[in-house]
Amino acid sequence: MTSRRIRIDVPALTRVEGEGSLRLEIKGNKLVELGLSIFEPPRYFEKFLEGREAREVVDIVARICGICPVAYQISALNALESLSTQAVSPWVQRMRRAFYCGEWLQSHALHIHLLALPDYLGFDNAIAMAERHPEEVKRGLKLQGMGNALIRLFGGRSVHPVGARLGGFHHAPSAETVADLVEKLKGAQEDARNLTHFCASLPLPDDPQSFICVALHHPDHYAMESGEIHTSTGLVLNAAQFEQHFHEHHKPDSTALWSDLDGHPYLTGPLARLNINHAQLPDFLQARLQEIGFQLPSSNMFHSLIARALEIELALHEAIRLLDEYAYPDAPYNSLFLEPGIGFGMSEAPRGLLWHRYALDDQGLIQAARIVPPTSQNQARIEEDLHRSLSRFGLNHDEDALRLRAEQVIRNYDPCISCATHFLRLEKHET
Amino acid sequence: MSNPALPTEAVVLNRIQETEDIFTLQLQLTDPSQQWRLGIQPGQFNMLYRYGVGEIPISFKAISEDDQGHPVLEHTIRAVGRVSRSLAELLPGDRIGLRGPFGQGWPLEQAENRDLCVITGGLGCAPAVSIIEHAFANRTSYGHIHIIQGVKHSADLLWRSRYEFWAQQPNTTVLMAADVAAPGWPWYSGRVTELIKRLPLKPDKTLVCCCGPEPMMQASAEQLIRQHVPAESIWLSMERNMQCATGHCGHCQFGSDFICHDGPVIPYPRLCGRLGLEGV
Amino acid sequence: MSAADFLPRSSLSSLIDLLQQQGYRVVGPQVIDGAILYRPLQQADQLPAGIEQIQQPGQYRLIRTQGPRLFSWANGPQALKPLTFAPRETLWRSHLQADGSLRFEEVIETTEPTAVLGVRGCDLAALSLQDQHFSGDPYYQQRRDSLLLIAVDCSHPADTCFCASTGDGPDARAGYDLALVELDDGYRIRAGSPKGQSLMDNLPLDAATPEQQQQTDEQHQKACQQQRHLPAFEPSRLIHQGQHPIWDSLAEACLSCGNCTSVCPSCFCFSESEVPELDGTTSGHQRQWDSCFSEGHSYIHGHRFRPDTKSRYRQWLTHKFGSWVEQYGRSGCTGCGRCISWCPVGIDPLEALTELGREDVE
Amino acid sequence: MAKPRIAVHKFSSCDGCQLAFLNLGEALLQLNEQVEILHFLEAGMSDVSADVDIAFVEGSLSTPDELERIRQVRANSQYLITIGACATSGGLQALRNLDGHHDEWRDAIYAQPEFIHTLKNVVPIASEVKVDLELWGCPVNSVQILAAVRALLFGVAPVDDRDRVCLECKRQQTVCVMVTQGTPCMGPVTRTGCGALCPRFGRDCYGCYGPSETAQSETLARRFAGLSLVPDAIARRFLLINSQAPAFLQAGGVFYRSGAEDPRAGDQDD
Ligand SMILES: Cc1cc2nc3c(=O)[nH]c(=O)nc-3n(C[C@H](O)[C@H](O)[C@H](O)COP(=O)(O)OP(=O)(O)OC[C@H]3O[C@@H](n4cnc5c(N)ncnc54)[C@H](O)[C@@H]3O)c2cc1C
Ligand code: SF4
Ligand code: SF4
Ligand code: SF4
Repeated sequence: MTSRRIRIDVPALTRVEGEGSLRLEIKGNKLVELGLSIFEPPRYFEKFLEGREAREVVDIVARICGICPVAYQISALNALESLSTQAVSPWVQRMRRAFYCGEWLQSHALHIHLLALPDYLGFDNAIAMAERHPEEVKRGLKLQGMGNALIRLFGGRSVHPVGARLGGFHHAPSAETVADLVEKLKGAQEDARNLTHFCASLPLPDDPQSFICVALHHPDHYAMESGEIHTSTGLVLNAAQFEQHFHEHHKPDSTALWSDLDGHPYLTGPLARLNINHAQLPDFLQARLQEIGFQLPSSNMFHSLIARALEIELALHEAIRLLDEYAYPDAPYNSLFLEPGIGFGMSEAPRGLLWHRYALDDQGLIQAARIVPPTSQNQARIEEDLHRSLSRFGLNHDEDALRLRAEQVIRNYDPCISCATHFLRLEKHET
Repeated sequence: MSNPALPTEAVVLNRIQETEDIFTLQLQLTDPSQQWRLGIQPGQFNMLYRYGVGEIPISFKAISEDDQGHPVLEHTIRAVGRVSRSLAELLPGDRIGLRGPFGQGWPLEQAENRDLCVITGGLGCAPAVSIIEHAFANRTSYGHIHIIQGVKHSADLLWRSRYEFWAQQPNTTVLMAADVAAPGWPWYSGRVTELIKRLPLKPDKTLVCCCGPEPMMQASAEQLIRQHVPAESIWLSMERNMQCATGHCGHCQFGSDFICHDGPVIPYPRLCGRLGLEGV
Repeated sequence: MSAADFLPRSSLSSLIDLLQQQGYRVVGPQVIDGAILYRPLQQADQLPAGIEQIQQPGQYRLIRTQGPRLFSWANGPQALKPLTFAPRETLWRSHLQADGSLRFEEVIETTEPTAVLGVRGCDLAALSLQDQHFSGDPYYQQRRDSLLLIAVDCSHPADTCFCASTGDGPDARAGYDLALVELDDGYRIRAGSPKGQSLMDNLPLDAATPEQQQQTDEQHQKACQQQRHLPAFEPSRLIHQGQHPIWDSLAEACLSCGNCTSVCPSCFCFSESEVPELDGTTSGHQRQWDSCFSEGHSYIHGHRFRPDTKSRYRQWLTHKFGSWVEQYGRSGCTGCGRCISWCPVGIDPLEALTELGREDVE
Repeated sequence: MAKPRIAVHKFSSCDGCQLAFLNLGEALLQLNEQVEILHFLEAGMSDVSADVDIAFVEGSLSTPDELERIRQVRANSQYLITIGACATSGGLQALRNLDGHHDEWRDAIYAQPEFIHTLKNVVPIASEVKVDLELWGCPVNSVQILAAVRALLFGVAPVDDRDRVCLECKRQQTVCVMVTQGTPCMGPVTRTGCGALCPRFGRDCYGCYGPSETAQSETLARRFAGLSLVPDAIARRFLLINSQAPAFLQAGGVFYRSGAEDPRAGDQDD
């Protein structure tokens, strides 16, 4: 009997992209070993934040990830602003949510079109796909462009935006600029609806499994830029309690830190959010769920694709709602005084929960920082998922099929952009 | 009113490789109604535009005629940077943009019936070549022709064959100087000013055209004046960054002169107080 | 003679309405981002009511007062320059045709008739300097021709102003269509062109009272008392004073940032660049504001005539106050003081000129 | 004419610069008509060792493996363009070079530091291989990338615009934040390219495009002191995203951790 040893390389599987590999050892028809190893060059953000002023943090943490800088900025602001007795204005709260909608839009649209769809439609990449499916690809690029425009409205540019600051924004857009953008966003709503239908019509694998979902929940609306942690196991935690239940550990062979919830892998991200907060979807999306026959909560990880499409619709809707009633503010920020102490903050990055903690000294300098990004939280879950999904899929498949399925499984977590595309290289060893 | 910023199309008729990095373009305007642009004098220049790359000032070298008697413009260019290198890639039939002519050329009327002394320095001094070519083309209008070319290093001398050709013409003196000369350099080693000293100049009957690095032009002018050449008879061709060539962009200012329309050829008395001032 | 020349403040909107009726886009001073900027104006209440200002070397602050006046400030970071000399524009496009030929397309965007309200004397003087410089430039000319200029004599010069000593202010002297003097309760108006006269004829004007006439004179006298004055120096010598130690201390202090040239209403330098489009068959030729403080300004292949801050500062000062006289018959400075206020490190060129002038005396 | 072949490579970075391609929208499809993209993981093209005409390189070098890989990239490409602060000056992560605390930091974060193979110092691409063009910015934007591609399509070197942010700030008709608010702005020493984004948003430039030509960093540092910045705060301005660019490193280094005993020592200037 031959036992095959398959090595799968996964370049880039971390919060900031990187390199990794997936090691599969198959003996006969059994998966004897599966290891996901990450070699992300460590960049030590938490360390060089030490000694920096609180006001610098937003500009620094944005650079942890080029794909979700807004999430890093807002989680950091939530953490630091918790050290002030004053609150940010309602205008700031609303506009931050609108800003955040931009990131969900661009990140989800990019993921679906440039990364995920080529798999399902049988292409190597979106550019090749564009020749056969020009309308779908252009629709995706347009939605992504809407997200970028929304981030630019508040931040000047969509990657490492410069507009966010402690207490609000540096600058408020003029009412005319906002009105122009709102018109465009409205024009994209139909595209977003078509996208949801399109995603729902794809032949996604049906592979139910059980997993713990973790997401922020906000009493007033579908949680995005703020909220408390709710888990499908019934826990309710505020940001300060995070570390009591979530633990990170360093896996040998890897430069990434892996998290668990009281010892268990868990899921964070769009599907987890939808599973926990679907009751808060606005009516038109409840109706959409009916139209496409989508049952929530869902235990099919492949539904993440549909979850992203639904969240695109939600983000568009929210942004339009918030900006339709836009009024130019008296001041785009208020100067907050931060007390020394430890501040905790979090938000729902496109890929899931993003938690920050800062210790601030009496000079207003950062003494210590800790950041737990969504990708490291999902890693244990990805490994668990791969384990069972590949076994379910059938280990007797040939390497290409195994690789494609493994890629699809990993891609559901949208761990990072470059890893999410054609990244698994198989090396086959017969022993 | 025509827009002086707008180029006219020209076609490359021929391209002559003069040295490794110097080439001559023979150009013709494609729109015959634009032929007025060809009333161009030696010392004036055109802005040559390469599609998608940019525009640069290039002195006019010579005008000739094709078989049908249509005028043909010649420009000799040294490939040094972005635009000039990309012009170097042109082939016959290629189209470029051309604006001009701009500026004040050499004072040809004043030169008539006088000796001509052309002093050039540095690498490939095209603006002065035009006047030499012009003088040979109208040989009877001028007296003796003195040509002095100075280079930093003897290896820098380009167009040697051309100088040798001129040297063989009657009533013509060609002198060469290299600051640093390699073995086998047949000419003078030292400064251009030393060569000027050797020239049997007829101060009142000579017009001097000078083109080269400013310190060299300044030293030459001072030497000529010591040899009793009147300052008004010494003309220098100046060079500054040029963007528009119409006296608006401000880059070519040399003190109060806009080199693009007050120059590039300027009489020495106008310049002498400013030449050599650092940063002007 | 006491002709009807007084427009009560409450009727200022009739001037704006009149302009709009006549098809003008009205541009006027407004408070934006902490400064006075000329922006499209729909109605009189957008004007900077009660705004005064403090200007010091490297500092510009607006102060809100309860006063009724709309023009009780000296000036903002820009004069009329951006309205006539665009900070960036495409001059022409070239199109590569299928047969390899090139087609050049002139790009001159037509400007709608524009009435500018609140123009200062120093800026009108600078505009006429730019008119001289840009003569023959169709891009400039086209925008220039579209302008109708409504000046307001300056009643509140800043500490950085010295237009009285250059002879260009504080009142508007020439080049306007209409000029206003702002008083506590309204405006005295005079026409400077037939167009201005016909506007004036259509305004609900009263005769000015003796008190209003007196206020006009007193206000003018006061505005002429300025903190700063153009010192005595010899323009033609400046360029020869390259060895003066002042240049070293200026080079120490100067950022070479070019803000002084960018805010100066008479500075005219620009650079050109080629912007090919991605389709491979079209390329735009642009120009944009440049400055003698930039590296590219004095670059020729393999050499920079002004490689350092010292020589660049010298170029700016000796050109503006020296060579300009030879070029255009007067100095390039109209005393607006912008280069003093908007220098991020607060260099005052008048101090340098004073030093250089001292050398003349010795 | 064969389409130029391009590759986009990633080293230690946040991926933000590559988004300058992926955020092009439909221009991305247009670009694809002009060039052939052989390697670009994020866009789904994977051919790491392809021979290309133009290689775009994002990220700095922070591991021994990366040193190896960049040499390979260089060997396989005609024209190598670094995109962004990381590739061009080391980027934000090069802040770790300042203190030389790398080993301590590693041990503090990782339970099994022996598995972490990183270089003591983070270095820009040019420190290891020849770079033909540097595109500065954190991140670079699509305009810069397209300008470079277009120039190369015309067979000429892209224009390297080293002007400072102030010039563009004024072209954009932006009100100076230093003069009107006393905000310490890095614009006067920072290279343009962003369109004076920060001042347009009413805030100080923080230098993400790196030093401009003739950056008068020391003069600006003195000005910052005049605006009541303590020495360490001045150092923090210069030592941020492009801390390893010499003009910033030098000015920032003078003040770095110098105010520890007397934090207000820099105030006396004004
Ligand atoms: C009046 C005049 C006449 C000239 N005649 C000739 C000639 O006949 N033959 C010849 O080979 N050269 C001539 N030159 C020099 C020629 O213009 C430069 O070599 C050319 O501009 C270099 O451009 P580039 O893009 O190749 O070089 P780069 O070094 O890439 O220059 C970049 C840009 O800077 C500007 N620039 C650089 N050098 C000069 C310069 N010397 N003068 C003006 N602008 C410059 C141009 O806008 C140029 O595109 C002349 C210059 C002037 C001012
Ligand atoms: S030099 Fe200064 S004061 Fe004079 S006009 Fe220019 S900006 Fe105004
Ligand atoms: S805001 Fe900054 S970039 Fe703009 S002019 Fe002022 S100092 Fe320069
Ligand atoms: S203004 Fe400065 S910090 Fe802001 S985007 Fe531009 S270069 Fe970066």
